[in-house]
Amino acid sequence: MSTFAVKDVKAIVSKAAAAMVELEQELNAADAKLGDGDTGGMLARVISAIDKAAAASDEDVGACFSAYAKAAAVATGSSLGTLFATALMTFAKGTKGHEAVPLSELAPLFAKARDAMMARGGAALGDKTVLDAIDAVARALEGVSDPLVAKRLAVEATQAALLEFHGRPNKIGRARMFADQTIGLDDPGMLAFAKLCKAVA
Amino acid sequence: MSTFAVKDVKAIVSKAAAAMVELEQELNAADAKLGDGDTGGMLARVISAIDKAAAASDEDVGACFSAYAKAAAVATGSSLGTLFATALMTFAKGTKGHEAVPLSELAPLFAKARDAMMARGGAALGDKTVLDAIDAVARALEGVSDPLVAKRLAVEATQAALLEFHGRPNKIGRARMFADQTIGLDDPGMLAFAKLCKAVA
Amino acid sequence: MKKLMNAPGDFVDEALDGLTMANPSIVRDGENGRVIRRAEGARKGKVGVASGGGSGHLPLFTGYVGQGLLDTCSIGNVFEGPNVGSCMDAIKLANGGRGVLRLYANYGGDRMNFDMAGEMLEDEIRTTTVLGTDDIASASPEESAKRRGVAGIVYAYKIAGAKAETGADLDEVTATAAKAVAATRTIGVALAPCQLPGSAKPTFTLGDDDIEMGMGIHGEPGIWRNKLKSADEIADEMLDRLLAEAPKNAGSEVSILVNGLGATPLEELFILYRHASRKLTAAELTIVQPLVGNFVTSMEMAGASISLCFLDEELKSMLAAPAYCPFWRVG
Amino acid sequence: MKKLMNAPGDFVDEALDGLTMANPSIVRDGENGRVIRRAEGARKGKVGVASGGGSGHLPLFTGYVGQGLLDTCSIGNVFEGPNVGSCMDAIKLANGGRGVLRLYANYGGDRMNFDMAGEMLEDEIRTTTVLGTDDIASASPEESAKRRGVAGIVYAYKIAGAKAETGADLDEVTATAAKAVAATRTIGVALAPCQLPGSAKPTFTLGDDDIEMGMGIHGEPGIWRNKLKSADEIADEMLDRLLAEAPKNAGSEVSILVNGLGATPLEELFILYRHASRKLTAAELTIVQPLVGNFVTSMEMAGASISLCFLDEELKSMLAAPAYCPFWRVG
Ligand SMILES: Nc1ncnc2c1ncn2[C@@H]1O[C@H](COP(=O)(O)OP(=O)(O)O)[C@@H](O)[C@H]1O
Ligand SMILES: Nc1ncnc2c1ncn2[C@@H]1O[C@H](COP(=O)(O)OP(=O)(O)O)[C@@H](O)[C@H]1O
Ligand SMILES: [Mg+2]
Ligand SMILES: [Mg+2]
Ligand SMILES: [Mg+2]
Ligand SMILES: [Mg+2]
Repeated sequence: MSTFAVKDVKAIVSKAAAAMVELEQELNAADAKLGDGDTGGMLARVISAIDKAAAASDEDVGACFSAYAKAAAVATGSSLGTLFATALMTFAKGTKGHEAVPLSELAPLFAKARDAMMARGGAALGDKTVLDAIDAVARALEGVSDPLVAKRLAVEATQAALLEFHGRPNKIGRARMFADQTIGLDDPGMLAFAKLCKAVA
Repeated sequence: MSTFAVKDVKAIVSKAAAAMVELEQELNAADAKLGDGDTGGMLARVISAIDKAAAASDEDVGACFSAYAKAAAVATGSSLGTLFATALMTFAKGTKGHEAVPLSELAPLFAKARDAMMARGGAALGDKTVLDAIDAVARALEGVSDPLVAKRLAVEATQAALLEFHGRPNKIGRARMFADQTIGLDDPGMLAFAKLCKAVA
Repeated sequence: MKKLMNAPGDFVDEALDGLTMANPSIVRDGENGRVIRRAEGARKGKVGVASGGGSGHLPLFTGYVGQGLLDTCSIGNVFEGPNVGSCMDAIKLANGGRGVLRLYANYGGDRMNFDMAGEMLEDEIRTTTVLGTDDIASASPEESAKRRGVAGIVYAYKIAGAKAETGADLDEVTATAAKAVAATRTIGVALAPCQLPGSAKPTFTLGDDDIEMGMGIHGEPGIWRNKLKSADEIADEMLDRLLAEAPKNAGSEVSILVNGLGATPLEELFILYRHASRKLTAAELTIVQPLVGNFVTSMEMAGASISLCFLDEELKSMLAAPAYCPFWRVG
Repeated sequence: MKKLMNAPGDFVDEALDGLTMANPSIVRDGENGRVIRRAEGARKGKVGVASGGGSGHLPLFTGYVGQGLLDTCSIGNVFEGPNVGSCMDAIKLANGGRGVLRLYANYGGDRMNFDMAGEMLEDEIRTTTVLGTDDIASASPEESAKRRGVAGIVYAYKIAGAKAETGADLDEVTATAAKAVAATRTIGVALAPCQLPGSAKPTFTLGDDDIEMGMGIHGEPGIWRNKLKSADEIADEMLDRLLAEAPKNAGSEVSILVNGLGATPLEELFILYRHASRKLTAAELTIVQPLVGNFVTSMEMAGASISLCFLDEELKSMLAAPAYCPFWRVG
């Protein structure tokens, strides 16, 4: 059975941090169409802070996620950043004390993160936020335990979510106010998640 | 012997006011190269105020100039505008009580205006200001009493002054600070006077 | 857009350093230095008023810490809410033993972080929440609780701060703050965008002659985008929209805040005020304590907002009570 | 550039209307309404302090009329001196029977009109003149009398105004005002131009990444034009230039004014202040009453200026004396 350990998590974070250099202005631009244009800058800063955070232990995946959650929470108070920290905290709780986490746990971890983010942010599925992309990944990974398959499915799921919501309006946060003008635009949070999935896959 | 009366002064002011519509932005642009870019806007406002000022009398050229001087002084406190008002006041004093002023008086009137402006503003001839153009006209009109000749000579004199000072630096006011960078630029006050001479000729 | 700054990542901390170095009445505090509090600390026996918000809006948010105003303010990065740790610090540092009102503008990140902070401290400190929701362009009257908070929050700060100084208890301060928010309406108009430190582009683009009515202070979309009109026409539309949403129980006294978003000259704000005040008088409203200036900005964004705060006797006296902060002084 | 205005020709008068409508402590007066004076009028037995200048610089010039500051201020059109009639009115309305100090910034039009006004009134009112000449970029130290007046004039206003309130006579007030000017140095840096109401173009053009060191508040040329540098480097250069010109007799106490030209966010001014204040401390100077904000603007021009006022005991106490005007309050 395939598992992941602290070193895998770290490798993925480093890849994501590297990817943000390219993605930063693109995501800012996507956010600028709906509001304040800071998604990219914020995520670049947050992921770089996570990347630099020393994991409490090299053995406990949960402790690693917990250190990441704290680093993220210190680095920002933005909506998306705070939800990201919330998700990392959920991952930390779900992997606490484990040196190797079965890949099959990813689906329930994403599902729990999604639920925690919904509770914190008050958005529902279908509102066209990062949640819908996370939900898609949670569902796509159900029962999957092969790392390559998991990566491929996560990329496909997020791309499909982008496509599915492209023609629908944003229903929460700043973007809500643009109403039907958001039809045809990607949600910046969802786009960020999809781009990062692709980058780390 | 040729003379001029209130109606001639009025006609010239109306022509000048009409000309300012075209000249305004051009003079602003010339001034913007040396400072605050307001020569055109200011002159347009001042000449239009003069044009609208009712002359105290239709018979007394001096009274007409006096009304114009007051209108100019109310309309602005800028360097050039204040000097213009000073010149009009000098014309008013020099023509007070006269229904018809001999054209041959123009040269001494311009000379007196030039001197009053120098006293008020503290600039010297050669500083590359409106004074140098006025001085050129005062000298060109010496002994002239034919209206057409006077107009032609005034235009020629101001154009010659522009040309003469084109290659020299501004030595007073805002423009002074540009020092040698003003070489190759027209002084906005001089340019304004030259353009207005042409417009009313 | 050119910025007088060093590394973009240092923008906020350096600005906070300068702010507190120049103004000894306030100091930086909190684990990450992202709380501004009164130099003398929380006053025992007074209800605390804690706020917080993103950077880039000075004098808002941190600038309103002072006597008769806020006790503390947590501050996030530019246009980002304050993080949860700073919110916790702001609450703790505002606590004088009688509880703390969390009074801040209605934005997602700010709400999440103040909520978490309150939850984490709920065994230690009693807190209440009042959200600034004055921007009428950001949601319909039916959904007024979803409206974002903009310049009108200054009224809530002033009134809640004054109420707390009277020795009122937490519920009373909370009720008065809520009343101030309920009595306040704002609408903005944007002429030109700002640019985030480190960002390659402005937060939005607007045609050379275009303005956007109702735009938010982070460039959130407004009601219409079209050619610039005269100041009087703009003031007319803004006031018409505000007056159409006057609270049901509104009396005849109103305070007005004509606020500059950053790059709009004071001269232009006074031109707006001139017409707006005449219009209010024509509508048989009496203007009390008018405010004109840059109270809530978005860095170098150009434009203005107009806020009306409909006053009853209590709000009026709280608005007039003495107050002092680096950017505003009353009485 | 978009302006919130009506007809360009009404810009100044409408702004003055709004200014006085929002601030009952000052009123419009004078034949053409181009004088702002204290609402209560000239105080008998006090030396009057009259100033004047062009519009477009709020809070300067008219905004500094008030207790412990100016008695009156004549105001011209945008970037034009006040006309002679307004200057006469300003002098007359400032007169409390002990003479009037004409205290204004050194620009051609202003000088001509205040000179004429003084000449016309010389049989009625004794007047003296002190010119603001603080801008070190505008002429060499040898020609310091030719320097233009910029943000540092605020120090002269404050100090002369306070001196007049002490009951000092005209010569004393004049001497103290002259001492304040002699003790003050300013340098500005421009990032982006402004545009005159009704003009089709900005007052100057500056490349996308360029700044101009030493530029004047009407776009007068500076010392160099080149790529934007970091805030700390800019503050370093500005202070180096100012300190190199410190008065010979300068003591160790200095007030600093970090002034925004209009469109520069307060955050950036505080970033400048942070570094500037450290540098002054490192130079073993003690900062007294620092000022950071928009005190002297050029409408929507972007940039900042730094002024230093080297204090002796008299200047220090006059700077600290109570003062009140719509935009500034001390004590
Ligand atoms: N309440 C919410 N629930 C879920 N996702 C949200 C919520 N608010 C914002 N988001 C996500 O965050 C993204 C915006 O992130 P960002 O620009 O960093 O935050 P901010 O709106 O504070 O500037 C949105 O595109 C959306 O996907
Ligand atoms: N002291 C002076 N003596 C003579 N002419 C002057 C003086 N100062 C300015 N001028 C003239 O005025 C012109 C500038 O006019 P204007 O732009 O209207 O005034 P300001 O400099 O007040 O903006 C200059 O080009 C110059 O010809
Ligand atoms: Mg955003
Ligand atoms: Mg000019
Ligand atoms: Mg944001
Ligand atoms: Mg001018």
